[in-house]
Amino acid sequence: MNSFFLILLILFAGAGLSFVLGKISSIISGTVAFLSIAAASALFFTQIEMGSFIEFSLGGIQLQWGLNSYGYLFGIIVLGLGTLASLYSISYMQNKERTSGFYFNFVLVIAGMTGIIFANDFISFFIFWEIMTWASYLIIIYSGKNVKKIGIKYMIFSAIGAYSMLTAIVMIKGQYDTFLISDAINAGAFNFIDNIYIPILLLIGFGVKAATMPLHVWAPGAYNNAPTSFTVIFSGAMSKMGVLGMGLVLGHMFTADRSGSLTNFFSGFSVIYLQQTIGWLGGITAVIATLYALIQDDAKKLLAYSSIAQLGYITVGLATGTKLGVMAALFLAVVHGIFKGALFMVVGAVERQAGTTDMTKISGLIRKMPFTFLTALISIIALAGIPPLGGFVGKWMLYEALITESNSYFLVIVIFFSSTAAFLYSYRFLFGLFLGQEEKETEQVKEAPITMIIPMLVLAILLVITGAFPGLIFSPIATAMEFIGFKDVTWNMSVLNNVWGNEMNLTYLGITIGVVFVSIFAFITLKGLKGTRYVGTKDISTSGEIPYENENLTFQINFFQPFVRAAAPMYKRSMNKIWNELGNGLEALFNFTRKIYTGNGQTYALFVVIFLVLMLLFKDTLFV
Amino acid sequence: MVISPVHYIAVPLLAAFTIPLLSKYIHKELARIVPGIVLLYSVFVSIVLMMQVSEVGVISEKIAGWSAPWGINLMFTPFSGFLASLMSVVGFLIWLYSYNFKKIEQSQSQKYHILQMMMVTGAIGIVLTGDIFNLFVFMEITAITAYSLTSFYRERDGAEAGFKYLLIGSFASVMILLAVMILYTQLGTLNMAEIAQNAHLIPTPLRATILVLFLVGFGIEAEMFPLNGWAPDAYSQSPGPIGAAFAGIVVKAGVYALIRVIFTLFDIHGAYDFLIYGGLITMIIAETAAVAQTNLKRMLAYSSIGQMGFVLIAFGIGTKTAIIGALFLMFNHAVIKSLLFMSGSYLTYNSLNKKISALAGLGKKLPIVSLLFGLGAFAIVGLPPFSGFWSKLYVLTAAADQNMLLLIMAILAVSIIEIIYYFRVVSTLYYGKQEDEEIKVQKPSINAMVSMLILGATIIVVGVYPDIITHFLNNAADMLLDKASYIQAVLTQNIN
Amino acid sequence: MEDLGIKIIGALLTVILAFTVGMTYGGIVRKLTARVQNRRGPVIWQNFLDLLKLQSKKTNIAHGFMGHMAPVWIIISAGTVLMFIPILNGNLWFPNLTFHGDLIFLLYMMVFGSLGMALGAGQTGNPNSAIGVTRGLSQMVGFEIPFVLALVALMVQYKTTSIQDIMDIQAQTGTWMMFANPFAFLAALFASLGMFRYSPFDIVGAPAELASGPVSEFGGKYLGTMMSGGSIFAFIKLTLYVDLFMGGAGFGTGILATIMGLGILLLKTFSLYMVPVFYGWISPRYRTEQAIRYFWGWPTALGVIAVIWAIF
Amino acid sequence: MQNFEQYNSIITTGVYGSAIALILIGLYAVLIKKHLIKIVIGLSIIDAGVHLLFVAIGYIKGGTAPIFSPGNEDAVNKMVDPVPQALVLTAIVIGFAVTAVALSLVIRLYKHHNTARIDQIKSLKW
Amino acid sequence: MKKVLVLVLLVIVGYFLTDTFNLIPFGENRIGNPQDEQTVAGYYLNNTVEKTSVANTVTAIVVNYRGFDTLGEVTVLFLATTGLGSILFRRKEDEEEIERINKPSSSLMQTGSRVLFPLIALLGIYVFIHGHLTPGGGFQGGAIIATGFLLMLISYKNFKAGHTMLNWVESLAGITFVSIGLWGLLTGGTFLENVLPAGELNNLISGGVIPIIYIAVGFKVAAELTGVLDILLNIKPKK
Repeated sequence: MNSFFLILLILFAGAGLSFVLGKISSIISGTVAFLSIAAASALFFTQIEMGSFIEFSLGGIQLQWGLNSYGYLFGIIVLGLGTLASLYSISYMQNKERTSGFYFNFVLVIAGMTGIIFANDFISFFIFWEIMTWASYLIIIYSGKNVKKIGIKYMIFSAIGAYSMLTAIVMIKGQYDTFLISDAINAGAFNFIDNIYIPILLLIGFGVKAATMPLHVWAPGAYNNAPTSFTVIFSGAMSKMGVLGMGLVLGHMFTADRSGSLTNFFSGFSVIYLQQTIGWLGGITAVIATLYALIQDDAKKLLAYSSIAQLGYITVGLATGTKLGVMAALFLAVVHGIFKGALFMVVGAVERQAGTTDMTKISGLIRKMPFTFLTALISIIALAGIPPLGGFVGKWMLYEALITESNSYFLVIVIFFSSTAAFLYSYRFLFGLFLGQEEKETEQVKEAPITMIIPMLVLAILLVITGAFPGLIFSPIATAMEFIGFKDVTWNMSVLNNVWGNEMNLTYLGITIGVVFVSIFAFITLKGLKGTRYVGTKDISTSGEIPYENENLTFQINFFQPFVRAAAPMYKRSMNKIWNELGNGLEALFNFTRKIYTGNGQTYALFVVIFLVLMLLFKDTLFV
Repeated sequence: MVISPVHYIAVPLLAAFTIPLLSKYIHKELARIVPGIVLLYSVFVSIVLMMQVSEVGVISEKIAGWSAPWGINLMFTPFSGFLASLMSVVGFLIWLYSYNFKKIEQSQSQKYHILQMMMVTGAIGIVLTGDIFNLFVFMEITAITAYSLTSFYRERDGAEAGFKYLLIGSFASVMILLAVMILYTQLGTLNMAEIAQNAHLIPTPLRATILVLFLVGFGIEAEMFPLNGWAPDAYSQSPGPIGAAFAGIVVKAGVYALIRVIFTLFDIHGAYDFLIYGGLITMIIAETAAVAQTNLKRMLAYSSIGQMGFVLIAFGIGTKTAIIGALFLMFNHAVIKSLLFMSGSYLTYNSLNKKISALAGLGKKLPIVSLLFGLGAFAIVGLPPFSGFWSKLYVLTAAADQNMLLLIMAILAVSIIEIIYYFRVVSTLYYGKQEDEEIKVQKPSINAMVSMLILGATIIVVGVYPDIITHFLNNAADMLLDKASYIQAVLTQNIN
Repeated sequence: MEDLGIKIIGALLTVILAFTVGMTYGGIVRKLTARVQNRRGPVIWQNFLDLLKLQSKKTNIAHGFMGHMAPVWIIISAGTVLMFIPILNGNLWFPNLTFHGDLIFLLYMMVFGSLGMALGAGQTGNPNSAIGVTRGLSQMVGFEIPFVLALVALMVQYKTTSIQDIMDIQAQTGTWMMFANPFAFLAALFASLGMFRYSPFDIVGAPAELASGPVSEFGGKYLGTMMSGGSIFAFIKLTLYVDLFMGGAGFGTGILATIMGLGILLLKTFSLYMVPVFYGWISPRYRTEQAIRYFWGWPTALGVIAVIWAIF
Repeated sequence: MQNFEQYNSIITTGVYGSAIALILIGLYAVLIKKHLIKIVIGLSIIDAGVHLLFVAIGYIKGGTAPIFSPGNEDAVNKMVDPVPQALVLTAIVIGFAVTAVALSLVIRLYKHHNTARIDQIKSLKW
Repeated sequence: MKKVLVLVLLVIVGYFLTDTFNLIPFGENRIGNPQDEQTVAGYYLNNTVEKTSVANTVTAIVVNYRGFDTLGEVTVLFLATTGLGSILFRRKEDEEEIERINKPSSSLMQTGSRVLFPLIALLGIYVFIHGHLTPGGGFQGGAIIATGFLLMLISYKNFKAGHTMLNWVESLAGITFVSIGLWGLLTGGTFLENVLPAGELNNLISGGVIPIIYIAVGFKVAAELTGVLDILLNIKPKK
């Protein structure tokens, strides 16, 4: 049996099996889900040859499944993160209700994403895309909270995206008579000059999943509402499917040979306009999401907004259209998958152990959950883009690309602003959950079980490794970029180099920092060990004064109040409001149209006669 | 005895006339069982004939020994045969579902089952007949059963819905009758093949008038806006399975008639545009009206109307792919809407009122029914891998081939609206806040469950492997477009 | 390998220089401020004395993991950043690591230390520490904008993201950046006011009324290490400004050239350092949001003009 | 001949005209009258008009009934068109059936709503 | 307002109807020469006598050429009765309250009806038995019989059309019709084929199955119409 079929069969069977077994026990169901995903991953990484494909026909349509280097890159994210997240789920979901439905949809989402990666034609691409979408919808509403508000919104936006994509797909079929992605590309479907609608419609479709600006409003709620072990996948891997699509379209668009079609002056510009538009949309997404992230009191929501912001960077990177920019974007995509996955796992662990993710209710968990904190710390450093971890490499390449290879100077400022403001919420996250005063309510909290710790630590270690050896990821990215049209992508194992050939050895840097760190830490710790006593968080001197028993020492509410006050104008307008008003207006309109059905049979009869008369009046023009 | 298309009609009629006697003098239960056997026989006939027709091409059946155009003939082509098979299968499933539907009182079940069986028979007759007046007669058979069944329940406002339906339906029959009349004066024949052959001889103004009368007349049956005032009421007030029958059988027959008139009888370009625009308006109005519905069945009704609008659009595009898509849509609509009505009627039956908000929490009490309803909802909005997706894909592909970008966008915009209201119901079902703790839940009977499960399985199987059905659709579309061979098949039968 | 030896010696020299200069400048400012406020003030080397005292103290209280980490982070990030700053351009004894894009690297690396301290302060459980941190971070978002605008203006103007390149360009053209793009310099200068956290932007530390800023829970070696780091950072910032806008310093590798270079570097850095100090003497304190608004006002406008200037 | 033309046109006007008038009267009743029974009557009148038209189109000037009786086997050339008559027969019966159902519905409606005015029976709308 | 709109609409509809029928001259011979068999009607006129031995061409068309229509039509009637039954269905417990709403009529009326009823019935039977020879047929005859029943129903308050009888007649007549149709099918021909010998023109027993079918139709129509009238007259009085 073909490995493509086998992998998907394993996943779908796993979904079904975990659904059935879920009626017996949540743990069994979760284990089945984990095993099926792990088996699929094992097959994926061992059995499939790059470049192999199979063809078959379904419903009279030629379909092709295969694995290319570009898909492989995302396959790493999806199946890697999927395996870890499903392992993590077992404990996370242990005591919840209706787990069978959860695991069923969980595995389905993974299967859908795997299918998207395999799809070499638009139809199977779309089918798996939709499977992924509705399965994720079911998980989002799984908790039963905010079903109407968030679930329906998610589905509406997903549908907008999916249907723009479908429009583009059938247009490609209409114009080039093919459903195969490679054929469409060769025929020039993504060449913006010849075809304005197809790329734009596709970009809208992918932009929704990548939570780009006007279409991002579903994301915070959806990320927050889903069970955390799924949000790992949702934010870490599923959003990357949007990136996958956008990269495919934009890559081919920017690398397309336009020499033949540069017939008039404006045609060249239109690409630049599109590029700038997308870039700015990404930039504004990043800023707005960051601003909203830092006012959140809920750790999970904070991360949700942060995800959107990070996706904004990725969008910007893709929109540069240069080798470095796209590479930065893809690198960020991978790294974001890792650190955001780890962070959501952290939140999930806290949620499971402490019962809530509301940062105003819990704090000071650092001593109770040390491993979780370690993961959080490393991931946050990566998220903030601080050297020497992986996040920095991506950010660095992004800035390099923006400053030296494109003309979007103000976009740099926007990105910079957002990434500076990101420090605020990064700190808020760590402080809110792990630092600060220890609360009475969290006294009994214990470290998360081992099945949750292992995936987290694996991801944390990966982040350190990618920081020192980004080449490990550059390697698949470089081959992937050749698939989307870039030629001669060069890379080094652990050296950042730019267009002038100057370079910085990250391994060297990382090891240096590491050695210095360890030695100084050891120095301080060892020297201080003797006679130093560890004190609780109540034992503070505040310059010699001892706080009263009941004095409020917790500082969690209105955390960044000064900043919010200063940036008040930026919080006034919100895309959410605009969409809501649009929705309300449409609903009123719909309510009006249905008044046509008055309920009076005679009126209906009158409609018939009026229609008849109209038809009779125009019969000679209509039916010649 | 050789299986022939006339069995579709003759056997149910014989049964219908016999049932009153059987149930009175032999056994009461026979009144319910015999229609089932008859419908099952129809399914059997369908299978046999569909197998034959793929070899022969067209099965033509003379009635009373007179060949066309002197007598009436039944034409079992891949196209009409497909629809007839679909109707017989759906008809049988509806019977299975309603075999001991709790709301139907024992003494009434005889009438109910006769009417339901005759509804299917009438619709099959419409599809099979080759004679325009005979089509009218069968349409009346279907209509009368539909009026009666719409107002079947006394507790509901069925009579009101039935009367509206009857009022508008009478208009339809008057117009069709007028059209047939004028047609007869011009060509002196009632055989559709002969009409199709000679339609170009009719003077243009008369031809246009005939066409207008046909379009409006059959448009009423096909639920075209603004002729569909009866439809939401009729769907929502009739018993649950009859709502399914409306969607799966009655309206299909109306659309068939419309398509037959436009494609075969008068091949006029304007009529195709009429279908597209009419379908589009129907779809938009109906789907938008569905959004704000609070009553589940009424919502399903509007959705059904919208789907029929979509079917009309697909036929209006008129290319082969579009027709395959349209037929696929009809198939999907029949299967999925039936499932939705069937499961929906259990859901509403178990809620305090028929309001959507009252369905909250039924997902737990009626897990399988709710699951099936959810499956239907997912399928009808066209989510892969369910069957609804493929039909949408075919139609959109066809539209894209014709460069109808705006049409595509309109269709998809409407699909988004569909998603909104269907998903609202599904999420209420599973996650809504329950108002009453203890409502005694009426579990579906085993036969109803079997019927719904068959439909659900069909949705998934066809969705995953559409080749099961595309072969038939392909032949049917070829047949519909190949007017000449239809005419030839009818008019040469007097040779053999 | 010979090179490496010289480099290691040079690195050590750099650290010593930065530490000494930073501490001394701090002492000078303390003295000057005292004089302006009509006080006697401490001696100029008071900071060294303080450090000595702190390092010799026994640490008695530890707040945990992050408490240990905070000083380490500061010193690491200070040291790492220092390695990338050209102290004396082209001088063998004060070498620096360089690569294209190190400017961006430095910007992020500088934050590393602050974040470490913030986390350390956070773990102490003292709410005032956290308040100070939020103020500091907020203010950072404020002044980063004009600062980054200025840097982007430079980067855009010469299409480079390397400090070394910018210095080389200044050396070649003979024009200091503060004249080549005066708006960028002004914007950066305004930003530096916030960066050094002297009045009116000293609400972060809030020395007068909070009584316990972010660092109040640290004592002994922790505080000492942090102080050293802070001094090095002060030197780093000054040198960075000088390198970027004022042509840097350095004439060659010879002894004389080294001493001259050092002298010029000290001159330039000291004069630059006096700007925020002077400004602080004459200004009352801003609240955080006022400070942010301040930075988002004229300085940002100047920065935008600088970028536009750079583009055309 | 002139005379005959005139006669013909009178007949045309008479037969067609009265049939069309019936249709229009029925339509008027259906669309304007509020009482359900009157609406049903209107439907019947429309039916009657259409049936009349149907029979009328089969008429041939000077034709005889299409019935062969001993001695007039040659009359086949003079016979009127039998098909419309056959069709009308069917149509009438169908019309009757529909009317019967309509009346029964009216009875139900009247019982249910206590009124027979169509504009007051609007519990199903929107 | 609505009235004006409706009137305008009616004028337009009327205009188009007249316009249309102006193009269809009244009394014109559109069937051509029957011997040419150009049209269906011509074929019928030319062949009926020869092929079916039925004098009344209309009957031949109704029962044989277009017998399928007739079957459908009978079905419509049957369904109307069934539908009526279901629409006006009464529960068992309400059965006692059923009362004919008409007042008892005068004795003149009652006596007249009693005298006329057999005659009317006789006439009806005559009409459908001779349906293939003379004008009239099953429908007409059935309708006449039903008129007789109507007369009785409105004259006698307590007159009951026997439901059992009606059911039997209805069903048997229908079964006869369909069975004859199936007989044709079973004997290797087509549905409703005239399987009996045609006989001689103008004989009572001629035209093969046509008279049999028409008699069945007559009984059926009579029964159905009576049933409809009976149901409609038996309305539960309002309390």
